Amino acid sequence: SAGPAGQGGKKASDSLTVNLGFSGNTIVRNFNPFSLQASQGTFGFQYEALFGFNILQGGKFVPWLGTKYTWADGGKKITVALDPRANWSDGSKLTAKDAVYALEYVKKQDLPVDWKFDFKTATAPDDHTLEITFDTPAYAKLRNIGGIQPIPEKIWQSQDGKTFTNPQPVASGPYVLKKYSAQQLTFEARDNYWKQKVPVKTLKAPVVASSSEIGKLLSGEIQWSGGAVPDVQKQYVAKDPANHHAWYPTYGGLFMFFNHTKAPFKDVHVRKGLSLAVDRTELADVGNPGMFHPLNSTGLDARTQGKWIDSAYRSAEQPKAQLAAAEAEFAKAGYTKQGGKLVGKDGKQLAFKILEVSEFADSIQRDKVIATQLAKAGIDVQVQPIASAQLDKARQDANFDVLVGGAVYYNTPYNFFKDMLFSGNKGIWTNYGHYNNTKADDLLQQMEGSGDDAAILKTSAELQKIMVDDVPAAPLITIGASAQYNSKNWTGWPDEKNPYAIPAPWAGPTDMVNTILSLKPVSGAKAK
Amino acid sequence: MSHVPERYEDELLSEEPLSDELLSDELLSGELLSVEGLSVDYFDRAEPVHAVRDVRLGVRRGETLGVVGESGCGKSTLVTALTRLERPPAVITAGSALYRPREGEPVDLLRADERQLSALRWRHLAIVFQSAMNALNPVHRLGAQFVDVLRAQRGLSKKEAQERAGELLGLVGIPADRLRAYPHELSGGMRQRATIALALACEPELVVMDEPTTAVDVVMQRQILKQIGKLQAEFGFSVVFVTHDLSLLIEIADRIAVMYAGRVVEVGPARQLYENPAHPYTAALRNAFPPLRGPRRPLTGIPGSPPGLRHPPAGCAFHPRCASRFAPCDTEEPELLPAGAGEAACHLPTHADAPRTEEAPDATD
Amino acid sequence: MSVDAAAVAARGGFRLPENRKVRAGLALLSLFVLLALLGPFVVEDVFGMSATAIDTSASMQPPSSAHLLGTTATGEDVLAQLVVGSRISLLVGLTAAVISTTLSVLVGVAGGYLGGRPDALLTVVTNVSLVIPSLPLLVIVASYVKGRGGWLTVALIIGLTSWPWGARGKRAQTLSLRRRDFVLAAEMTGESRWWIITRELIPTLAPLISASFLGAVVLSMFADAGLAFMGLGNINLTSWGSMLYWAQNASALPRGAWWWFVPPGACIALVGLAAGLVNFGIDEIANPRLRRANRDIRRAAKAAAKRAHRENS
Amino acid sequence: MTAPVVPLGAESAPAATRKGPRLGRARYFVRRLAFYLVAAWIAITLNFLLPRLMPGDPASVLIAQMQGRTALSGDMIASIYRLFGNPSEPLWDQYLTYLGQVFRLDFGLSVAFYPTPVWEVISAALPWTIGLVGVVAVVSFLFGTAGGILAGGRAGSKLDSVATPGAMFMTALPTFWIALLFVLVLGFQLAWLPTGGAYDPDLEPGLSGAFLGSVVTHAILPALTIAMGWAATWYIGMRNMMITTVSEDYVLLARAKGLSKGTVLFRYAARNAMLPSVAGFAVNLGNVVGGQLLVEAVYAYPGVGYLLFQSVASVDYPLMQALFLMVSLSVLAANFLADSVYGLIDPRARETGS
Amino acid sequence: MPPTDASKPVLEARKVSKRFTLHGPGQYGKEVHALEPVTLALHPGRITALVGESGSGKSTLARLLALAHPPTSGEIRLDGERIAAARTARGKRAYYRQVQMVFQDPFSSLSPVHRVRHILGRPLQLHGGAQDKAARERQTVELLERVNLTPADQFIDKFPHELSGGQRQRVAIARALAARPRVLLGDEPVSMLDVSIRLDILNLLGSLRDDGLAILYITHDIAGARYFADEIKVLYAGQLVESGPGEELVRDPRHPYTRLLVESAPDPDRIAPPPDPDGDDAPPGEPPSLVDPPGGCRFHPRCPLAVPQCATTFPPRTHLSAKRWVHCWSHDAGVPQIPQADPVPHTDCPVPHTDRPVPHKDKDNSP
Ligand SMILES: Nc1ncnc2c1ncn2[C@@H]1O[C@H](COP(=O)(O)OP(=O)(O)OP(=O)(O)O)[C@@H](O)[C@H]1O
Ligand SMILES: Nc1ncnc2c1ncn2[C@@H]1O[C@H](COP(=O)(O)OP(=O)(O)OP(=O)(O)O)[C@@H](O)[C@H]1O
Ligand SMILES: [Mg+2]
Ligand SMILES: [Mg+2]
Repeated sequence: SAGPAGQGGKKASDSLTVNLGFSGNTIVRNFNPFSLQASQGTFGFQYEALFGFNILQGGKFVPWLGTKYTWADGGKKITVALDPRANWSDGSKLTAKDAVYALEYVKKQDLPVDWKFDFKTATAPDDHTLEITFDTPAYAKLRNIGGIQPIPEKIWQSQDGKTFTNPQPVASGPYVLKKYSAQQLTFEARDNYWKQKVPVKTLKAPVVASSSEIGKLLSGEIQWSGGAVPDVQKQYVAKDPANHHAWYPTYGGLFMFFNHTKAPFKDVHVRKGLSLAVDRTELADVGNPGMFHPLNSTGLDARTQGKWIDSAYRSAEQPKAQLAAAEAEFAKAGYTKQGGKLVGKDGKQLAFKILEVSEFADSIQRDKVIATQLAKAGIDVQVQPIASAQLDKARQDANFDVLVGGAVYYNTPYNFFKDMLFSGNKGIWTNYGHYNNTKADDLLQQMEGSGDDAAILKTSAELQKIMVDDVPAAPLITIGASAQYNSKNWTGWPDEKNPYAIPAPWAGPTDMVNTILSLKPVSGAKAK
Repeated sequence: MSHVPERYEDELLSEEPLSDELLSDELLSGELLSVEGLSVDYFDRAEPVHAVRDVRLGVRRGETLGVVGESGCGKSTLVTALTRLERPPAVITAGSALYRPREGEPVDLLRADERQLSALRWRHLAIVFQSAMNALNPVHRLGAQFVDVLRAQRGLSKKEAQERAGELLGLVGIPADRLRAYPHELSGGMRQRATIALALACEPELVVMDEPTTAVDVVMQRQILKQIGKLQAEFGFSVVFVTHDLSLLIEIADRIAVMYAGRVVEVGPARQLYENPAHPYTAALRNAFPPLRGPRRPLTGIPGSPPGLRHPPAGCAFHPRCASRFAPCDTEEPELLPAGAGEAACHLPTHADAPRTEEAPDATD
Repeated sequence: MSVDAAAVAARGGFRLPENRKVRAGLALLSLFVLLALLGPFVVEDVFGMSATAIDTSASMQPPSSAHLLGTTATGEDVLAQLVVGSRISLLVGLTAAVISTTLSVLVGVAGGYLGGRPDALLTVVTNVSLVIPSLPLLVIVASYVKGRGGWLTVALIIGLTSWPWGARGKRAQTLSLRRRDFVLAAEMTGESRWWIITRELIPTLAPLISASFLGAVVLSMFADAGLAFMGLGNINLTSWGSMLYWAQNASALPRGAWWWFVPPGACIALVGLAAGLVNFGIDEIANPRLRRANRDIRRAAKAAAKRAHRENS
Repeated sequence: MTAPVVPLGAESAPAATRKGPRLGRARYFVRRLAFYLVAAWIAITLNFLLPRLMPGDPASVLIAQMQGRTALSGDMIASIYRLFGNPSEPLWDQYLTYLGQVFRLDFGLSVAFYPTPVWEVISAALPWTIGLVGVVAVVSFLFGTAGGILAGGRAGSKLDSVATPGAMFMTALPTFWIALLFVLVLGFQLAWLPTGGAYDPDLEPGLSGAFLGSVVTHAILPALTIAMGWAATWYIGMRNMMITTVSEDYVLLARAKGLSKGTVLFRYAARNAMLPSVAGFAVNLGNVVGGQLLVEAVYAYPGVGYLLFQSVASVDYPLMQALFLMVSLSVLAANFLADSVYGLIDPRARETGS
Repeated sequence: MPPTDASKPVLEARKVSKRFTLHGPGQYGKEVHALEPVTLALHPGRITALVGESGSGKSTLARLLALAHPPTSGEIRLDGERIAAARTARGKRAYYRQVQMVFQDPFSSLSPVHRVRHILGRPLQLHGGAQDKAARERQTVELLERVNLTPADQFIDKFPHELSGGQRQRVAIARALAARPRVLLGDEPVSMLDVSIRLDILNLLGSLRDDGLAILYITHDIAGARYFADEIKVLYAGQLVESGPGEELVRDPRHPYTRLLVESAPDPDRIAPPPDPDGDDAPPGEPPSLVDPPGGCRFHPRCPLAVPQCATTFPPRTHLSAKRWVHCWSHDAGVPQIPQADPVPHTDCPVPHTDRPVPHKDKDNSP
């Protein structure tokens, strides 16, 4: 059934259809929050986290199961107060014990959860207090702590966290699974949800093939989506500006990562030259014109992360390619332009490959644009798509030339810089280039122990200088959390004026649930 | 099914009745089938093949008429046109073939419509093809191929048809239990005899046989011919027997028509044709068969080869190969005129300035 | 369908067949070959267009005088891509077809001619390769080697997986030729086996080999386009298949950008049509019953039939 | 001395060969069976060798990939090595353990649909493919063949002169491109038919009319796409065979017998002309299982072909391997069936010794 | 060329037999007993005709002689020397320099893709030592003239399909002659040709015989064999049953099968219908299956003279005269092997084939 009728006829305003972006064309019934293959809809709608930060508002604390946290012992102890209203979908109370249980469970079974962290002890002095202690200051782990997803012991004690598929979860979120089919998940709002009344009674999450996403958005068949709709302004928003919205708030930046273990990328002049040869404005306009913009040279986004940028770099941007400057840098590295080709001392043209995940056609497209831009500087760049697993391996083994990838922002710049520069992160998220700089390591160490913004800003300024002078990775453009939504039946979506959450249906649990809980039915819609 | 390829058929459905004078005239001759001016062309390219040209022929009741000629001279085209089984690019461009059944009205086969034809088919007019392997449907049992025609044409029940089929096979010396066999399970000779039995299924008045024995051995051929003769004596049907083996025809046929390049060049009683051929081609053909008995003597074939029929030679088509050709042969087409007990299309007997040799040089004996 | 090789060969050695379908097909194919050979120069050097020049200000534009076939999502000129892409597509098609035809001729003709044990072995190899489904094999192998090597790899994979049908057909043809006395006659002339295979059998099979070669070109182009469409080709190259891939990934379909994916598909289809025409033509040469007289002749026949009808009445 | 009279019946069958044919047939059958077993073994072995011969060490890629997603137990790692090659073990040992695993149909867990076992993933997709492509195969065969019979039986007729060039054109088009055009025109521009999935996900799968209706409407476009090409192929083959057959002597004889047009066309001509098509059809059924890879992918139809597409996209080697094996074995089975059944339609193939 | 000694055979088959193994469904592994041990000698300047019905093994014998199949048993001798199955290309060439074959179907025996020049040029190059182009050209023209394809330059550049059947067969003969062989094996060389052309070709072969060639002439047509050959051998279901000078054999067939053959042949001079071999209308049966052939004399199931012995033992050779023999028990029943007097004077070959006086013979030895 094509068309808006798919929303369910007269009870239209009770339900909402969301494209959660299931990978593959079938939904695997796996709601194990400890499995990275867990089906979409496991987090947020069902399992909830302790708290979050709204990076759109400079990392503002977003309370959830946890209402507030306090550090003690110079960052070696944290106490989280839990919301006394919190309960499980079977009606029983959610207590601090459940959070402790989740921590221990993950530790004991060594489950690959992204919020996993090292701690000394985790205790529940009372039902609504969680205490975690550490050997070293753990300010930087706040995000992981906020990510803890409590689980009810009575269900999980008998399960193997690695293999349990948890077909009918008992969780604390606003929805319970009403119906599973390989083509669609149907969630029903809990009437005993602890936090508030849930406005959207029925939440449908069908499988939407990417080729039909735009069609279904336009027909209103899906009202909330987070796919990569090309040229979304023209293709979606412009078709019905009153109701169709697309907002891609910045949550990170796109970088060109160089392999620091390999010539010629060891040479800072080569890195700088490459960075100078990229036309970021053009890059930002590939695919989705108007949605992204060039990054600040520090790697941070001046608009959303502005308060963390050192005043010296506030306006350090390089939107257009500066081929002459690039040529000068390359010359310092011994490359000269000969007949349109950038030729090294060995007489060979500077040539390399950009590895890219083969499934990501739009990324490949973007890389190809970079390749074309670099070709203007006389460099022969080929884009080579490989399987994501192979890419992981190539990164780990430093077996590549150049990669293009994203790095994300958190509540403070600490995580961002640590991800990018910490030598201990070689090859993994996101020090892909195996960057190794003791000074950066020291600075990061220093920052990890600091609890206040001023101290963080000071250290961060020095890290920013490293970014600008040493170009460990070349900052390109912002990346945004793509979200399309329809305000015909539901309003109250986050937007630039009210950025209370990242609206992408694939964003973090607090963002996603915050969005759905903030929606209000449009009064006229019912009559339709 | 129709004398024009099916694709042209729609335009030709209107039928006009036969003219009376033609009827009465022909009725007198007592012929079962009278063919007049029959021409057939193959329209496969811009220049059609004139496979049969202006053929006149009569088949008498109960006789065996042999049709002989070299390969490609139009024998098969003639008989398929007569039986209205010509295949697509073939078009009957002129002529009539008046068929006079023992009972009922005479019919011009060449203008009969589908309904008239299917009334005649197999009950009056049956045919035997050269290769029995190809003439029997390979995926049906032998019996089924008798039964369908017996049911369609004689209205027999299935059981009756089976019985009748058994009897028919018996006529040609095949046990009735072979009805359940598939064609490929029979030997070549048996298949050929089976198709003859099949032709007799509805006791037709005319059986056309297009080289029915070329695919079998002499021994088997002899046996089949004998059986045909016997059945003919018993049922009294007429046979048109097509072959290129003149020596065989002389033995079995009552009269023989010799074809060359799409035309009948001589017709006459078999013996006369053998002993006293009127046309040089007939004579040459006869001499091309080494005799089985008698003294051995040098024989020659006919020099050259038969002409293509897209552009047959002007005048007498045989003239380029004829040893006794003279002035008019390459320009005037001779007509089929009485010669002895038969007819011949040759200028020799009719032209005053023909070279008066005793006989054509090759035709010595 | 069995086509009698000698019957085809007998129609006059290597001369261009008179069959209209064959001629039309060959003409169309030559046109594409010409396009692939010269097109890129003309487009790039004469008209100064580029298949890769990005112009984000002119993305997804419908055909206009500036871009005769419109632009892609990154503002590349579709016409330029189409012309430049023809080279890779044909190259892959031709190379793969050369590989598979060579293999199939070698295996099929050698097996059919030599008979006995070599034939039994080759037949088993062929039949086994035949029953192992080639498309999934192709896809899987391509996915293993994805991104490694350029068009040659793709051509190689396609060529190596697509020979068995051809080999089977050629073996059957050779067997039927083998029964013809001219092969025996050649042996009795004292020719070597190699000579007989290369100078007697293969030339006799030549019309069929070339028809099956054209078929292989088309199938390889289909396969190449399919692989590229699945993202298993080399994405740095512009080919008709990769154009379809990009178009599909940029949602050209729902965005109604027909100018992006209709032309490459139509080109593939035209090449397919050309090869189809040649094949049907060859069928008709081998089996004249399939041939349909042209309209003039049909009319003449109709007129003659009518005349005969009237005259008699 | 009286000469032994040859009874007529002696012609009917060489009595001494009664035992012979059956034995010969059995041997023939055994040979065919042996061939298919060999082919199956080769397919299985190929499946074993492919990942081991391919560059990029799939096993370690797979392990890396799995480790990124879940904690791998030792068992699972061992199983991956068994299926995809463990460089530290001798090939022969690997082969034996691999064979063992194949015979237990144990292909491990799918990566893309972790932690679902591969066979479960495949069996979810199988019914869709068999349903869609199977029905299309049968329907297009029937239509194509019937059209071919009619057109070939009356070469030059209106049907022939319109349908034949059309069919020739159809066979020249790449199927997935037709799929794209259909999606564009019928799916997006006219919005007549759904263009993705197998049914409306809002509906409860079951035997309800609404659900079945939705299954049908979702199947129309993919079915049409596949059917057009296939029907055209059958049509051309059948037409050409028909034209050839119609001028066979036995068809001419059937006409001479004065049988009705229908009898001549169907009982005599078509029945014989169909033999190659029928043989081809059975072989073609094997391809049903492979699905129409790209067509299913364009329509996101959840069948085996799309599954293969997805497994390729997400580098799900276990799934790929199992799919390849399954498709290979079904093609083999279909071929074997075709070989064995062919005798039913062509009496010449069930030769009794002659 | 080795000296031609008319009395010594050039090519001999000694007790050669052939069985084919079948492979199709339903007959897998069975054998066709195509040829039982057969002995046959070809003499220079002499035409030997081999007559028999279809499937009797005539072609098989010719192909054995041409080394196209290895014999199941027995041997082939060329000039008295045993030919070990010539496997090597050199061995084959040496053999085919002496022995050449002309095939039944001129449409299939000429390669459709080569011109006459090539078809004749190759054997000239391989066997005739005509290495340079000019010599080849000259010899090709000579060959064409020898087979009466004149003017030669009209034919030399034609493709086979541009020639008529008779012309093609002449080219085929010319090709066989190119190697200057001493033996010509003709497997029904004229049966596919129109009657009007047949005689020309046969006369051409006859003139080659006069040049000293040994010719094997395989045919169905006993009248043609009588006309053309010096001696006739009759093959039935793989067994040679009778042999003798053509004229005599036709006039006075001694084997019941030969008689059947002669009586079945069309003969316009026959006054009365041929006597029915069975006396009644029963058909005289059909050739036996060679997969499962009858024991003894294979003709016995159809033979009007059959005795029980016939079904068990193949009769030995009974020499009726120096040139005539027959395998039939009816001639072996204790009667002297050779009749006291042979009224037919046997001139040795080459026999002038014109107007040879053949004394009429009324004596009938048949029982
Ligand atoms: N379908 C056709 N298209 C064009 N010409 C044809 C066709 N069929 C036959 N002919 C030509 O028509 C002429 C007569 O053919 P037909 O088959 O009647 O000869 P025939 O005397 O029966 O020969 P044969 O003894 O070989 O059977 C021949 O020259 C032949 O080439
Ligand atoms: N290659 C073969 N494989 C199996 N059987 C064969 C083969 N060649 C010949 N035969 C069989 O051997 C027997 C004799 O065949 P052959 O060709 O020698 O007969 P022929 O006398 O030449 O017959 P015809 O007159 O039909 O040419 C036949 O039964 C034939 O089927
Ligand atoms: Mg004929
Ligand atoms: Mg033979």
